[in-house]
Amino acid sequence: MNKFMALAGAIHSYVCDGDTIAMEGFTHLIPFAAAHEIIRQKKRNLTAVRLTPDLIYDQMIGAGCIKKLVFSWGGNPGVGSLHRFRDATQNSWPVALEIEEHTHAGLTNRYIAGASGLPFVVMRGYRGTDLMNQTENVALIQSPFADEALTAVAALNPDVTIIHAQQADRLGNVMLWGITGIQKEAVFAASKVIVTVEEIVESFEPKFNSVVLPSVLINAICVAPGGASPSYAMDYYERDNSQYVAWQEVGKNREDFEKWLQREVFAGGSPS
Amino acid sequence: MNKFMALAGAIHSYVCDGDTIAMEGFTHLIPFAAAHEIIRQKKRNLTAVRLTPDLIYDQMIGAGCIKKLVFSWGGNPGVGSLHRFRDATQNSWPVALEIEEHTHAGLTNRYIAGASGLPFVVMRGYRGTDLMNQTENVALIQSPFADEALTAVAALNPDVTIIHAQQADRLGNVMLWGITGIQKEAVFAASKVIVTVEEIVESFEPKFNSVVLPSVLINAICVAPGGASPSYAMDYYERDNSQYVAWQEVGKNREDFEKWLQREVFAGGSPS
Amino acid sequence: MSHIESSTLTWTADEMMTVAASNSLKDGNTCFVGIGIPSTAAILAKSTHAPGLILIYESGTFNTNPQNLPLSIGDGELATKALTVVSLPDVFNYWLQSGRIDIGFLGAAQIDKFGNINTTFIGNTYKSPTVRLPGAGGAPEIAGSCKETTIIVRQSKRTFLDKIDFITSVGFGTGPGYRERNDLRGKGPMRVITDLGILEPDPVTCELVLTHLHPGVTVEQAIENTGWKLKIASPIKVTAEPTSEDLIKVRKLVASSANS
Amino acid sequence: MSHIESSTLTWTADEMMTVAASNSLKDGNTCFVGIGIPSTAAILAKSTHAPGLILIYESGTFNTNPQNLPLSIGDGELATKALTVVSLPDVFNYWLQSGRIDIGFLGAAQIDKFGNINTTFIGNTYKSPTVRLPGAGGAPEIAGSCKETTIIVRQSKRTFLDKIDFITSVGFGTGPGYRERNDLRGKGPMRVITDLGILEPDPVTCELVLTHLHPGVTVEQAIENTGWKLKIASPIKVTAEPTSEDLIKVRKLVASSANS
Repeated sequence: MNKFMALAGAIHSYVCDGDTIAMEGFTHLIPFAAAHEIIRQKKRNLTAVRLTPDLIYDQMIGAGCIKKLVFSWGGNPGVGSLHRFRDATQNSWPVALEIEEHTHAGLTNRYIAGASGLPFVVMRGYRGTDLMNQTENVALIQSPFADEALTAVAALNPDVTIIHAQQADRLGNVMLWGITGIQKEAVFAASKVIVTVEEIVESFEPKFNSVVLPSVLINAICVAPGGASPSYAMDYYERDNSQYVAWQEVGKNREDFEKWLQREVFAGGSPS
Repeated sequence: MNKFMALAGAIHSYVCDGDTIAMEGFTHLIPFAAAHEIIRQKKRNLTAVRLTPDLIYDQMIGAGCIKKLVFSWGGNPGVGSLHRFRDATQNSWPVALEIEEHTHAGLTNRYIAGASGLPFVVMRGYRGTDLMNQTENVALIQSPFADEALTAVAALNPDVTIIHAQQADRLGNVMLWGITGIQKEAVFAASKVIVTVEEIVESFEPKFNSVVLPSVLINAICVAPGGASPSYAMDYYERDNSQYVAWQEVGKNREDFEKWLQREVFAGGSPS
Repeated sequence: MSHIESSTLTWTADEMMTVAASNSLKDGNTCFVGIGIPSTAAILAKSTHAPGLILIYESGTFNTNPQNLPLSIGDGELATKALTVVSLPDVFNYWLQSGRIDIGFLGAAQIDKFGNINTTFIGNTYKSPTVRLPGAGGAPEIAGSCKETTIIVRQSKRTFLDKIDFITSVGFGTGPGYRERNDLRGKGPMRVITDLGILEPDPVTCELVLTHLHPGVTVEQAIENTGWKLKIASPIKVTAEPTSEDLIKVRKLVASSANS
Repeated sequence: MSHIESSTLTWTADEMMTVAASNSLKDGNTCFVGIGIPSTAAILAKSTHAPGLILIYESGTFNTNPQNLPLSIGDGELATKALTVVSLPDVFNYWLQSGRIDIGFLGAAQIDKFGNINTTFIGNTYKSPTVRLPGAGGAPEIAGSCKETTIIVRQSKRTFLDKIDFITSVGFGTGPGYRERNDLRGKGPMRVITDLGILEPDPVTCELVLTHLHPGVTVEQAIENTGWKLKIASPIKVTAEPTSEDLIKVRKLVASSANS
């Protein structure tokens, strides 16, 4: 079966209203192009998982796609606040936003459990904080070997994981490199996987810190050059910090955001 | 502090009688040169951990260095038996050998727990087999989230981990590539780390499937060209399968083994 | 590998087992491969009816395509011919434990009628064995987590026992429900390929039943070489003969092994 | 970053905090760095008294050596200037949880006298906050697992509270024994660097005590800007003034940030 398809077709085929989706990429390779297609297709009631909601989920929250956010740090990195996220949590605009809050280490381990086919894994964390009382997915567990307790975190298994990578080969294998964050685990944890890529290559070249994802893990591959902008794709383009700074103003009030949404997303503009 | 030293000095400084040591390298990059130095220095009462004892531990067992073996598969890969291992378990020659047997997945997860600073991790495995009754380091654990049980395996934290890598840079960072097995976890799990390398390079080049180990993890780096023979070092030399086949005869009886030991190890011969 | 010649066959028992194992592999399967007959069978299948077969070895070599028969699971060619090489944590946790491997091959020193396997020791007690065997390796989790397994073992009263000395890897344990009770999520051994024929588990009792005889082998031979009261399927099928293409390729592969 | 000018200082409060943070870093330390003042301080230390300082960012960039001040923890330069980049499982499980990081930096929206930190929300209830803050990120495990932490926060009655609205990251909890009871293996916050001075925990009670005043700052100013009855060390020390070398480097770095 041919996994190469247009992004619109991939989102249409594999993302359903009400799905739990994970769109990962830790400051690098954030799949903005896919997010904008989800907004254009008006997907609704999504449970959206991401360590750092970043601009990508702030935009999807403002567009009304997300019912529940599972996250660990909801700021505009190095700049300030995510105003659409705040408006939704504080004022339920455009819709009420349910949140489930974790730590980076906690979500990381929840993805590891999902990737490993386990219902949970153990870690050290959450204990002594007020975070522990705000989620059903973290619990103490006693060691069977000694009189001590660890923290168990429940597996995350998204219906769909979407990532952006630098390259795919013609057989549908994918390679990403540089900061690869939690993408490998998010892919292994998912039922369905969509990957947008900068380009298709004849063969992969060795890179430092590279991850090769075999095609058997992937349902759809969509060529989307610039698909990670305004985040970046190492060796392709740099992070557009000015857009992150500008987002403070764009996202601050509803009218400016709506204008941005019409102009940059619905008018089919390039990812902004 | 200068981490570059001669192999003899590194073994003398960091390996003590009675230590728990892990010498990893899964069919590739097996640290034979270091093992032969341990034999020459007549280290005793070691608890030796390795997924596949292979020829390296068969030689150390026959030489009387090992009191207890923690392992998961004790054969001569693709060839047959490890006769020194069998002679020690069946006839206590040259000394009684205590064994603790696991599965590859079980030992892998025990190293992961050690590397993660956890007393144990959870997995699926051992249940329904007779292996579970033969070790204190595997136990059932109930999920705090649902009525189900998983298998908990206790952490492995060697006093010393010894691996062989292709390259070190002048700052004492190490890079290995190809089949890297469980080396990264074995290094993170250990109190002290010795690395033998094929060569020292000015800077690392990108390689597929590479692991870079920062110098902060490493106590001693010893240049030992050919130090993984008769296993292999990808891009340096091939596996000498003929020596694995020949080992069937060399290891079969005590006299031939003793002759081999004198000739190839104590006479200071190259790793055989 | 030693070759047992049989006057009634124009191929060896190893060759028959290899071809039968190869025929059990489907194109597109992800296959956890061991050394010896499983490697030969998987490489044969990939070069004939299953070009899309994905081979993964314990060493982490993923989707590898060796042209020679490897002596060890870590032979250099397995790494150089692989799409990627992954760490052991990835092999055992992300690929195997997660249920992503379709089929795995297992061998046995002893096997019982429920397909339970002993590769640990022969004798009365674990602490002082008559013969110490290599042990578990990856087999217990392959037996547990692969969607299904194929066991390849020569049939004899020394190997096919009513009670084995140690359960290293679980087939169906004591029968129906045992796998579920012990969190073994794969289907278990769907076939046991021997030098005499093929045994398959009864869907109700889970007991291994002789369903195929290799050409020229009799039911009596199978019964004589089984340590329990062997059940025979009726009608019993005869295994397809190896094609000459298969035999040529198998012999070329075996000749290519450093161990041949 | 906004700059508060003070007529009595020839440097800004941010600059004073940056230099004080830099001076708390030792050569050879492994340092978990965040964005803003921690990055400036760590880069400054590496370029002055601690050339062997190892910087690791949450993004997995290990032993990186940026020449410009990053806007985000994932800026390209952090990856290109790193010895290696590791996955998040490696960052949080193998490096941080295992206790291999010597020192971590933390910020705070609210802090109490035991160095507990709130970065989650301001208001009465978690479900309907007055102000929703970014949340936990890596802070709770940094606070728990780094061998020690340094908190950098401006001092005011809005921030230094007797009771904070939510405990996102633990300092000393309710006092002695709390960290041990909750499996927090690091020593906790060994210093809180503010725009007015430095607070350090009392070794017996764990309560934060004002031990240093920055040049030109009075005890009264510190007390006025603290929401609990602030304990003062006697004798109280005065923080060393930033050197002109420090100030030149800090200003160059801040000017290099896309966010300046």
